[in-house]
Amino acid sequence: MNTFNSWLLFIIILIPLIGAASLIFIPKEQKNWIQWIATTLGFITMVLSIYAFAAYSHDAGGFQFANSWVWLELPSNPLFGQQAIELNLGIDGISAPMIMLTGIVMFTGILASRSIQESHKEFFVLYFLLISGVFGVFASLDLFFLFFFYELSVLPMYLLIGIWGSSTDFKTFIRTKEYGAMKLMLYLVAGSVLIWISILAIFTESGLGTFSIPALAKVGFDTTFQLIVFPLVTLGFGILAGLWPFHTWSPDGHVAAPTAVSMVHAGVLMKLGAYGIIRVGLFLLPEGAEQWAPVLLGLGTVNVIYGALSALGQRDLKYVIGYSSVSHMGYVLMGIATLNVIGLSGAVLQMFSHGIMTALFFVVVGVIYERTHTRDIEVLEGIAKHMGWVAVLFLIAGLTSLGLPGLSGFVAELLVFIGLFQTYPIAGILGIIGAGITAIYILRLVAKVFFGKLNEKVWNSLLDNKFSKQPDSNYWERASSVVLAITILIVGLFPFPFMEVINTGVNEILASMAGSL
Amino acid sequence: MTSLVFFYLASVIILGGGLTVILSSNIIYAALGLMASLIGVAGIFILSFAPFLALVQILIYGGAIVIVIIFALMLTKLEDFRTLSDHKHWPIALIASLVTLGTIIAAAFYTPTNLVSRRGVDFDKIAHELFSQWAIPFEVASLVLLIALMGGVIMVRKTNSRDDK
Amino acid sequence: MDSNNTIGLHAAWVIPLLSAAAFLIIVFSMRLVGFFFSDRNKLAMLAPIVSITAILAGFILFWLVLLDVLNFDGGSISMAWLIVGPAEIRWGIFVDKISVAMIGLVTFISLLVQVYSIGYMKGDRHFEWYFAIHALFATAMLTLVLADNLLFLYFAWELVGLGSYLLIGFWWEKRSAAEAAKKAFITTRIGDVCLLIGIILLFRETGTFNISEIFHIAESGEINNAILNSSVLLIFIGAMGKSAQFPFHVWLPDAMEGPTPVSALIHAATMVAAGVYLVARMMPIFELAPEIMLIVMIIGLITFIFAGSMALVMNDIKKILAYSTISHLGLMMLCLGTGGVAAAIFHLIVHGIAKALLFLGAGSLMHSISNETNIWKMGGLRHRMPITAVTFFIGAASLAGLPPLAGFFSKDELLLSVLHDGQYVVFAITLLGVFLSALYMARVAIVPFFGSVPKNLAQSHESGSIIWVPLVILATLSAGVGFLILPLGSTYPGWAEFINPKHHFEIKPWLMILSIILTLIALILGWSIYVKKLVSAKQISQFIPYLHKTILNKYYIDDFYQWVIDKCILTFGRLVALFDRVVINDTVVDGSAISIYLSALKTRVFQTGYLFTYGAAMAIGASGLTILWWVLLD
Amino acid sequence: MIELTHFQILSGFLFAIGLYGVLARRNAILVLMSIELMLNAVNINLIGYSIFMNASESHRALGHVIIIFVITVAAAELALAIAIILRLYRNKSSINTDDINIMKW
Repeated sequence: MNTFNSWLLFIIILIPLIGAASLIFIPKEQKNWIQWIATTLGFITMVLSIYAFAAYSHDAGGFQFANSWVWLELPSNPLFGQQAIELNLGIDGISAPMIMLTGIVMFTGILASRSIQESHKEFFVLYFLLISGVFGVFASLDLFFLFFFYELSVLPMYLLIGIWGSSTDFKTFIRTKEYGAMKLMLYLVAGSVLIWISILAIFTESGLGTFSIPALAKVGFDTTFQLIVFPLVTLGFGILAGLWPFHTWSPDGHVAAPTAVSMVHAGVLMKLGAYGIIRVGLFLLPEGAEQWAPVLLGLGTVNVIYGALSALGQRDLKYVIGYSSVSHMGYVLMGIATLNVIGLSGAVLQMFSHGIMTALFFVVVGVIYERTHTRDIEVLEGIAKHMGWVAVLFLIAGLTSLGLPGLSGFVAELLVFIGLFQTYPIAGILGIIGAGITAIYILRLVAKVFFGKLNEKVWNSLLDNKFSKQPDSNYWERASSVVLAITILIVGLFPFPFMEVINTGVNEILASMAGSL
Repeated sequence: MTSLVFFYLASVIILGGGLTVILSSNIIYAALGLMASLIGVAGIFILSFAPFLALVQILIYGGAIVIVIIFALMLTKLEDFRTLSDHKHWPIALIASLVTLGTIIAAAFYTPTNLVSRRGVDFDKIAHELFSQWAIPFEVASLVLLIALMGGVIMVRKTNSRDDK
Repeated sequence: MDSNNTIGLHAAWVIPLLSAAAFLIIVFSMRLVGFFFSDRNKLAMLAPIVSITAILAGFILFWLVLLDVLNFDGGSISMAWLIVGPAEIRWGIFVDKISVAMIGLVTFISLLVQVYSIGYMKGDRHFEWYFAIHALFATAMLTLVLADNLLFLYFAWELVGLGSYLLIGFWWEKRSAAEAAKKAFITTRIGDVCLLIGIILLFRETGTFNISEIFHIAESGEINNAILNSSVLLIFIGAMGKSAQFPFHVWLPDAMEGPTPVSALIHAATMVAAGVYLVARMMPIFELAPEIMLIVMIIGLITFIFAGSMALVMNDIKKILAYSTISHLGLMMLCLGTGGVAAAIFHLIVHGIAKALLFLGAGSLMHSISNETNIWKMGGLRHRMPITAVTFFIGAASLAGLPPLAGFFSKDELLLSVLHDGQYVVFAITLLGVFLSALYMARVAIVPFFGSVPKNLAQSHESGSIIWVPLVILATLSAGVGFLILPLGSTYPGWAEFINPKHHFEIKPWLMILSIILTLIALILGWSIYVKKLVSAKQISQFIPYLHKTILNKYYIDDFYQWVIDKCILTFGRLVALFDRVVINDTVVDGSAISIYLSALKTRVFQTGYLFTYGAAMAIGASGLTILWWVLLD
Repeated sequence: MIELTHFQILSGFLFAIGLYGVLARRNAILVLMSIELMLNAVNINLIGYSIFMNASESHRALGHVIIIFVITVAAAELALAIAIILRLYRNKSSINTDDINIMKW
């Protein structure tokens, strides 16, 4: 079992890659084969990722399932001595839930993409590449590979959105899928430039000649250096986390992306950013974090309120959810900026919770869009009559989003708020008000789109003929959304086991911060 | 002293040929000027105790290259060339070439003074160097020639309209 | 869990769990039934049976808890739910006399409403779902009254909100129902936001969510006065939202869009009671903030008069009852503002029973006259529906304060509490409110049941037994429960002392007589206006037409809110969205991309494509670089 | 007495003449010829250094070797260039370099 454990993360990263490689060799026409292979591999990966979380011992703490492979021997030089770039894997209490999140969202995403019409094979190949990259980022303990996997996860997004996405005409403006893909790509690459600069800066400044995060964490960088590099790191990763005012790629990307990609994008990819801020920013540059926290907090607060208000003013379902993601990622940033145990734990749990919740949102909206070919709130009305499952699941996601107790969002936001009140009460109050605005836009949307009298004529004109027999979600989509809904409920009602693990990770980060301050 | 006389003679041939190339409006004269200039360079090689290079120069440049150019002239329409005047921005070209000339002459006077009087390189030595230390580049050069040959053939062969866009 | 717990305490935490289990069973069986049986209707009765069994068991356990509390004074048990660093959040229950009284009220009313609903909701498309939400609602409310810490209370508080949302919006295919549900959730949500801020502020100061620990710390004076005041105020705003106090009252009349039994439940036992209960429960820290107590009192008073006036002019029977509820809730708040916990809780119970009775009665009425709600289109129904009529009269008379019905005692107690506080102006205005409430009760009870029967209602008849049996039970209780105020035997020293041992049962004969006289005047006035038609109601309304119109339009508060939401908040949201798209996205983001594109258009002319340009540039560049190199080298 | 400077100045002039030809002539074949002149200028420079430098014989032999390579590459380049010109002539019926600006913008 020990050998298995030490190879576990490697296997988790490898399986999607194998999936991508093996799908290449399957003829295009064998749609069933492709889907079944994708589903099976996805399921195995999900099980392994859940196992990684469950088997993470919160008593022992630290980096577990750790293993490393030398990738490149650096030439010996007088400055650094003999060193090597290693593929250094391991997870702690913060990355463990993220691994599980990725597993769940990825699998449900595969279930939800059964309805993809064209180029199945290529879609799943790229999707698996993306997933492998995401797992890699969460599991890497090495800045070099963190960046490597980060890029691996970012690049397929362009093709996934550009090819399988959808363009929409919003009367006053048009958003094509190419536009969305290009914007997303440019933003993320801009972010990764900043990240790469700061990674190299850290590498050179440390003088260790290693990219290993645990080794770098012990260095204790110069204060001025930290003050300069921390904003670079935060901005670079923050772009990915939807940091205001660098958030516009996210709603546009969502609108253009196909369902599964939206799910992974909002559910997991945005978390990469927040995770990077914690892992690189807080862990390696604690003093910089300490100094810059108020700024991050301010931006996070803007994110929350601004995102919520923007969501209020949208007409397109996906835009509403896109801006709600911006708003919710604001809570994560705020939680990170508190730099105390409660707030930071809340932020990590919010990452998990939001990932699941927003994935659920996108599954459901994807179903609506596929059936009716519209996402316009003004056009849709009373569709709960024919789409019972969709309505109920959307309501669950919506209630999670507005922080209803018993669902995961409440626990996470509550912890963020408590953490905020310990340090910045005003921001805490604004955060709670943001949750209030969230209630307004979610409930308005639910009341408008799902409730009310259904105009059968309009409905029949909207409904795609393919689905006239069963307008409600099919079994695959149901399975996908029910898995997500159940996860939300479990975390909401019994957060204790999750918090135990998250707490270990957060405590270690804060301890290392306290140690270096 | 005689060598200097010969050097000046060669120089006059070279530069005169060169000027013919760039000034003559008749392209055949230009080709002949080029040939004269190249043969003058061969003379310079002889003055530098490099008879092998001089031979190569006359064979390849004076023979093959100029002949190829004249073939090219004959394959294209000769009438065009006579009417083809110089570029209208030729003063800029003049300035650019004068600036370059100035730079090179200035560089000539900056040359380190650690020089000895003129002496040749042993022919055996060249052969030895070429086939020991420079064997691989030498082979690569043959490959380059081969590829250039094939490329030239592919490029000028008659093509059907499909890839002729 | 602590070990020295009595059996009653363990019984207490089972009560909400029973309903929760019922909820889960119904929800899951709904799909299973549909899956295994093609004919779902045959098994439709499964849902009410499950949920009623659960609530009935809860009601039986209530007696166990009550006995326990009478003998042992209650206690608390808890378990850890979440431990994060220094913060430990526990789930726990706390049983004392107030919570026991509330459990009794909630389980009892829920039980009757659910039984009644079997008859009322028969044949509805989502019959099972209805009972599932009822079970959820009961769970939430029972948890709320039992919670021993503020966070757990907030947890249940929000679930109560969810329950009301689902129940009000039960007929979601009606646009108005969907809107009403949304309105209820959002309005109470505004209060909830404040409540949460208050709770977290208190946590920040005390480091605990536990209510009794907070009391200890607060009483020892360790909390900064300003923070204590603001958090108490915020908690009160939360209570205002749920208890529909002015200016958050707008959702309650709209909540009528739900099925009538739901209104009965929301008005009597669950939703609106939560706010009053919260203030009563948090009374020890309210008392530490006298300014806030004053605010509580003033808000209560405003609500009392203000809603009473609206109840007087509404024509919809359910709306009249709704405003009457708001008015009575205002009275309870007013009483709480004077520190009269016992009186307020007692009135909560009395009012709950009576209001449940009135709503169920109104439901019975509407059920038989094809859902007509305008009281002026009814009349003379006392002969057609005798049981409904009699029970309705009892309920109305109780709320009007006619002795010896329960409302008389509770109102007396409230007035006494206000009088004790020594605010004579407030007392005088309260008396006015009492008069108003008797008057509108007379109106709503008299108009539908007296006079001549309209033609279209000639076929109306008494409802079935499953509907009238709950009415009779409630009517009996409504008549009899008032005697609880009196000391009964040795174990029960009267209500006031039962709730708070420092208080003693007392009676002021002049106050009783005064209130009886007021009530009688109001009833006679009502009788003469609406039955004898001695004074035309129209003439009175013409007396000050603007006032009448204003009141009829609910003082334009609903319109104002609608305007604020539609015009201000939504417009602001749209503006932000527009700002995001036009300024941030189009100008800054796309603008920077476009400016690069445009500058490329300008600079691309350097790429002429002519050999000459490139060659000359190269030559000059190479020379230039060489010269530069020399210059730098020297 | 011949000195290195003579070689350099000769080479410079030839190079400048070649450069002027490349830039100023519009006939592609003349441009090609001018390029040959420039290459020869380089060769003159190389041979000059080879015979005047104070270095070991094997080092000085490098100059000769490079000249051989230059001549080789010049031949290859010429072959390709002539092919390109012929191709152009066939496609565009012109060997005027000003007509060839498809790389523009």
